[in-house]
Amino acid sequence: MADFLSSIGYEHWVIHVLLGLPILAIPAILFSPVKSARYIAFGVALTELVVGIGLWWAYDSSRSGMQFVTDISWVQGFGIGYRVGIDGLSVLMVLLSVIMLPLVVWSSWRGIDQKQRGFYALIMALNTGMLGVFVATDLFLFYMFWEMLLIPMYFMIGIWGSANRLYAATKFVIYTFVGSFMMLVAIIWMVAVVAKTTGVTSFAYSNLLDHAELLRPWGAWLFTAFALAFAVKVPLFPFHTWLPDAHTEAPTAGSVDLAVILLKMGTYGFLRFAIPFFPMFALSKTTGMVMATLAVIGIIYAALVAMVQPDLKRLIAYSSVSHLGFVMLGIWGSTVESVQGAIMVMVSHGLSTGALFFMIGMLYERRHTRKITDYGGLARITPMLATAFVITAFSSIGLPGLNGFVGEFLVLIGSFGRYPWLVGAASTVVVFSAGYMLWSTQRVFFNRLTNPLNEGIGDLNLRELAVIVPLIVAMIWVGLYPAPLLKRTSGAAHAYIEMIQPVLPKPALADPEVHR
Amino acid sequence: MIQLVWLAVLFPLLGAVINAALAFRRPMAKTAVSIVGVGVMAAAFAVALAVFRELQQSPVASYSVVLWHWMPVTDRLSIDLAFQVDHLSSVMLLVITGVGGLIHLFSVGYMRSDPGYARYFAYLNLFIVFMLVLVLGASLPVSFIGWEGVGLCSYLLIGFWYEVDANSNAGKKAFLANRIGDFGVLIAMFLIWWSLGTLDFTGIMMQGGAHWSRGSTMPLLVALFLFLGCTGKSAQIPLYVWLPDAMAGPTPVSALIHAATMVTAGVFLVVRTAAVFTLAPVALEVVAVVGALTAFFAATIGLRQYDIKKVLAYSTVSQLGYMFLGVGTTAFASGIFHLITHAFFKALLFLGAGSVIHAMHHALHHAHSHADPQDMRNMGGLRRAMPWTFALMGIATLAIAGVPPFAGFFSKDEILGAAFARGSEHPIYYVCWALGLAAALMTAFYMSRLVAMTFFGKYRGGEKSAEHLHEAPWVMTGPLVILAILTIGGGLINLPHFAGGSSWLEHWLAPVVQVAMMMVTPTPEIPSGMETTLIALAIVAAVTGLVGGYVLTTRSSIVTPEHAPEERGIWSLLYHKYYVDEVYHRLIVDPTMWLSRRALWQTVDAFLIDRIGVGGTARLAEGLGWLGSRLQNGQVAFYVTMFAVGAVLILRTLVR
Amino acid sequence: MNVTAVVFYVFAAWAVASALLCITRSNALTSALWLVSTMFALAAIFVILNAQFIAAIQVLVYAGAVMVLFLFVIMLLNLEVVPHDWKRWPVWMLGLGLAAVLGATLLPLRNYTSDRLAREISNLPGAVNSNLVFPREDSALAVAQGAVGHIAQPLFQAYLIPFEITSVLLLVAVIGAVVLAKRKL
Amino acid sequence: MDTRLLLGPTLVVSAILFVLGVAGVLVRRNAIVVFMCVELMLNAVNLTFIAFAQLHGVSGQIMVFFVMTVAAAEAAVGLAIILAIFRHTQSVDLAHINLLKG
Repeated sequence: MADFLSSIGYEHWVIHVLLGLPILAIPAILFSPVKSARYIAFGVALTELVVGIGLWWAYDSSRSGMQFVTDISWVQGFGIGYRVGIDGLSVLMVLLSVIMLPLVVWSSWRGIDQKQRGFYALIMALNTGMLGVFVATDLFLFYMFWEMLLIPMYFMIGIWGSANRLYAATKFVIYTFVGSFMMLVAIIWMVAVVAKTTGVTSFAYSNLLDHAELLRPWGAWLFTAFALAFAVKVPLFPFHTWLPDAHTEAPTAGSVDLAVILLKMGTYGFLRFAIPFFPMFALSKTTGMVMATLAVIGIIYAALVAMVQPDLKRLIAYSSVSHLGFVMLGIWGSTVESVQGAIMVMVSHGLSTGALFFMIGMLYERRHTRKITDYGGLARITPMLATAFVITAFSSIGLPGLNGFVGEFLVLIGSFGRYPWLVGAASTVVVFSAGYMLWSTQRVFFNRLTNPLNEGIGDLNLRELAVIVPLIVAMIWVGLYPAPLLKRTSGAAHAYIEMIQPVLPKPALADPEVHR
Repeated sequence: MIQLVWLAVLFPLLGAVINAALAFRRPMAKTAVSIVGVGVMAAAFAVALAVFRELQQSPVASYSVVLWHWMPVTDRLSIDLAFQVDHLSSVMLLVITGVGGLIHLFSVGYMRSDPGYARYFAYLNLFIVFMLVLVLGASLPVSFIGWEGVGLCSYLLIGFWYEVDANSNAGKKAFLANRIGDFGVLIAMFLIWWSLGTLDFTGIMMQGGAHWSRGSTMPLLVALFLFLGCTGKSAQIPLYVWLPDAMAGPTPVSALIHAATMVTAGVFLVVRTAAVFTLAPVALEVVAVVGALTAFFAATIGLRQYDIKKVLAYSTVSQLGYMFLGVGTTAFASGIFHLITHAFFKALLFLGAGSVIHAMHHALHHAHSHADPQDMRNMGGLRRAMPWTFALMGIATLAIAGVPPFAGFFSKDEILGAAFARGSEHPIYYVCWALGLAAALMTAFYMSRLVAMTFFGKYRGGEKSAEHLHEAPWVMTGPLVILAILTIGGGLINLPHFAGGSSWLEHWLAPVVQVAMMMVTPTPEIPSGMETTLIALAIVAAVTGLVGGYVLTTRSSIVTPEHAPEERGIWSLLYHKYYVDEVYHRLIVDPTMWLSRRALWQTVDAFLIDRIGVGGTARLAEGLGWLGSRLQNGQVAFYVTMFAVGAVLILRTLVR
Repeated sequence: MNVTAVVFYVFAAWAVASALLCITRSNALTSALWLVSTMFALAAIFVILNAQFIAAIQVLVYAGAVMVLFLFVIMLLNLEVVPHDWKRWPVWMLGLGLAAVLGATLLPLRNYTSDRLAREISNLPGAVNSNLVFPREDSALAVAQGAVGHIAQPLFQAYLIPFEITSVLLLVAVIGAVVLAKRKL
Repeated sequence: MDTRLLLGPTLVVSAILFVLGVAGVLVRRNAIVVFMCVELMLNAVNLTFIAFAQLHGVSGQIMVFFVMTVAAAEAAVGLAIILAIFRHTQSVDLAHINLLKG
């Protein structure tokens, strides 16, 4: 398959198509009649999928460096260039967002009835922004895409959201922006320092990485600037309060994009920018302990709080905070297993939480409420939805054999060496996550149907099944056969660990020596 | 054939998928569902038999069948989805597919009138898949798939009639208790991998001996965490509370999951990782003590229960205690032996109870009475209406009480003997032996009480329902008969030498626990004189229990639950199962709920971070704005003064 | 102490005294008149500092025209005399305090002499001949042009543009005053 | 006597006059008196100009010339404003004129 693709010239132009197509689609959608907006959006989404899915085979997992690289200078004066590339860390996230796009467009087929053109145009902009963040290897381009995402997300939550959507939208934007404006300062500072000493002013990732040594004296505050921006996005424990509001108020498409891709930009940022640039400070004993402890607090705290949420979407939002806590723990576990585990949790969280939000969206389209108490006993009248929800619920709490377990297991076993007590504490979440998930599933599906309004709910129609079934198949496939995914990320993970190895303080437990 | 062992897993999986599809498409196609359901089990049993036969002839003790590379992460952590076929797993394979198959057959009759028939069989087949994966797993993570998978299926099956809140709550409670146990297994896995570098059972066996010195902390930690997992799954002292509530599920489910297969997973895991336990003698003692305590404690509660399934549930918890006692005294073979015999007679008892409940439900339904078909106080004198069920349950009662010719006697006696023998090394084992003996006495007592209340005396369920009582159909009593035969013949598997047997099972399982036994002193021989007295003592306990139970129950007046007197004193304590559930609820569940609602959500999240953090900065900005506006107050004089202050300041700085 | 210095000090004392009285009188009219007297004293000082034309202008324009305008307006509004027209004591105290501070900063100027000033300008460490830095006017030329010519010549050559701008300024001021003061156009 | 020696004392006098002007502006409530104090400050400045005109040549005096024109214009417009306000509020007291505020 790989050679077939290279035979038809499947190289770096793919990224330009993936980024450019949605942008071109925006005017097309805006100026088309309302009825056809959806179809154009879906058409573009499908082409994105077809073009993007080729990456799965075309990406050569044996090489660990950047692939599909393009480097066109854009603003000579400041060394800003349109530099894009994909490597082990970002290939899975690009594929996930490419797969999610058609599902997102299809899931809001019925849900969105007013101002459709605006909605689909925003989805296109959102998609470019998402892809841009993962493929950009130029820090300026990265920051541009990073901020570009806020606008469509703000309008999506602000216009198509539910009750107090404006509060949630503004909170989302301000929270993220306050976090990330320091990052811009840090980026410029870095480029200036490097330019001063080496004479080369360039925002290229490779250039800054090679000269990371020069940034050591300012390592502390530069890392904190990056870390703050990414921590808000992850969301790490104290900065997470925007997520439940944003999720509750966002329309289905917004929630899914937010959960599946936007949250991963924070963790991706840590792996790609924050730690490699300032390894001395980032991986010092104290910073490591602080970040790992915050991650574990986030895991347990969010799981506990999720147990008492009356609103279904808020519950899933808090569960996302808990899952992302795993990713952070994995990153700071700093072993190849924990980093690969972190990437696996990013992917599998995308699948399971994405599916959960789709289903909640479908319920919302039928009953226009997210309160758990309004539902009850749906299993009898919507068996397919109930089965899908139960499977996704169990994948989300990490049942072995489904996708959740692979990532969480690798994160925990990988980080156990460095933080045995924290991993011990984090593993207790296994009980709490089962608690909140089963408790909510039972209250929505598995009890007596008392509310007459629920009688009329129809089961999943064909369109909705087409959105959910591929995700469930993916969950079972990733759960039982994650080898291809692991193969693709292993190159980048090994390179990442070799890069930070010299700086790593000694872990708590000695490394296990190899024997089968 | 051994290389095709995965067929045994594939057939039930196919069965589950087909039945699930039928459940969605044509839930009423009952015959198709039962053919698929039971047929798949028969096929799996055939594969198990073939594998067992081939393993008997083959010189090699254990095979590893690798299906695919599950998690090839790095060279030091590369987990394959591999099955390990050795003497232990082949025996378990036979038990699971055999007893499971019989229970599937029984369910065809029992669940016939249930609308969720196809869904039920889909869950049941899925359960068998996960149980087989658990037993066949070659490494801890693969077994862990089965371990949590059976937890999932027990959740689904207990909460099968989800319309009733109590059932789904029981399901959730079962899953959460298991999850607490799974937490233990997870931590054990991490400890093993970080200290030994491997997660395969054979690897653990080999590296364990090499890396860990006997009695050091690491094997003790690993063993204790593993045992935490076992208590969760096999319902031992701290985490047994879910099993009695799990009776909310259909009776065949109770028979399959909560008697024969799932609950024995804990014992299986201990035997599978025997090397770890033998390296930590303290852990062995903990296992033995917890086992003995659970046996005694559960038996006491069983004395005063009126729901037939609750009695059997506490009896299961008690018998599991026996198995852990056996394993705790490094008599692994006798532990497994008791597991097998218990699977037979407990499945028989549960299915018998199922027939009784089925008949009672049928009768009460016709009489439109709302009496509880499971409450023994509504039964009585059923031996005339259901002679076959009475006879078969009688055999099972004799077996469980430990009356000689039946299987129960041999397995229970071996465990008590091992405990007594081990006593000479460490006095704690004498205590365990005493608890075990007392539990044996009580087991005999409550079983004969159960039989007396159900089958003897006069029928208390009201005249109208009396004539509708009739024997269960053949499809239900058939499996009972087979199980009865197994109960009678079960003892032959491991007939001890004093009874002329060759204790075949002990030799059969020797290679599995060979490495473990090397690290521990062999159980000291008890003089033959003492041995006979022990056996006599056990028989006496069994007989007195049986007779006492029968006499006391038939003599005391049994009244239907509506006007039954309030339980008083010690009996109420037993009836309310020492209020353990209420204590757990108040000590653990309520505080966590309070913590997560009041402390975490409302205070930390909503108040501290949102109100103070986010809201606070907003108010700060607003305040600064207000301060600024105060400067424009319209007073010209104020402006001039400010102007002058500015000018003077500038001047001073310049001039100086 | 020669005669000019004595005369200078007399006029200086007169100017300061009348200025002090000007700001302390509660009646606007009296303070206006005291201001006029200050201006006359200043005109005298201008003459001493041989700026005769400016002294004339001062008397003619400043004292004559502007102060008359003030008196005219005061009369027009016939304000009644407000007893102790001063603000409440905190602001009053603040004002005086500020004035005191300002005075303190300006006082060290008194030991300013021309050669110290010259040194500062040419910031040479050693003593500098102040004449060198400030060229002495050849008084002959000044006498030849006469007091007015002496000013007129640079006024209409070097400072022509500012001169024209001030004329525009005056025009604007006139129009403004008319527009503001007139009841309705 | 060479009047340039008088530079020091003239500066002192102008400083005193200037300070009195500032004090007057800050302390008095009557708009017109404040205006007069401003005029006084301007005169003090003129004095300084004249004092330095002796050293730097006649441009000092020309500056005084311009200061006077500006003072005249300012006085005219200022008084016109006071007149307009007076017509409106019947009082010249600065405290009462506070419409223009944030």
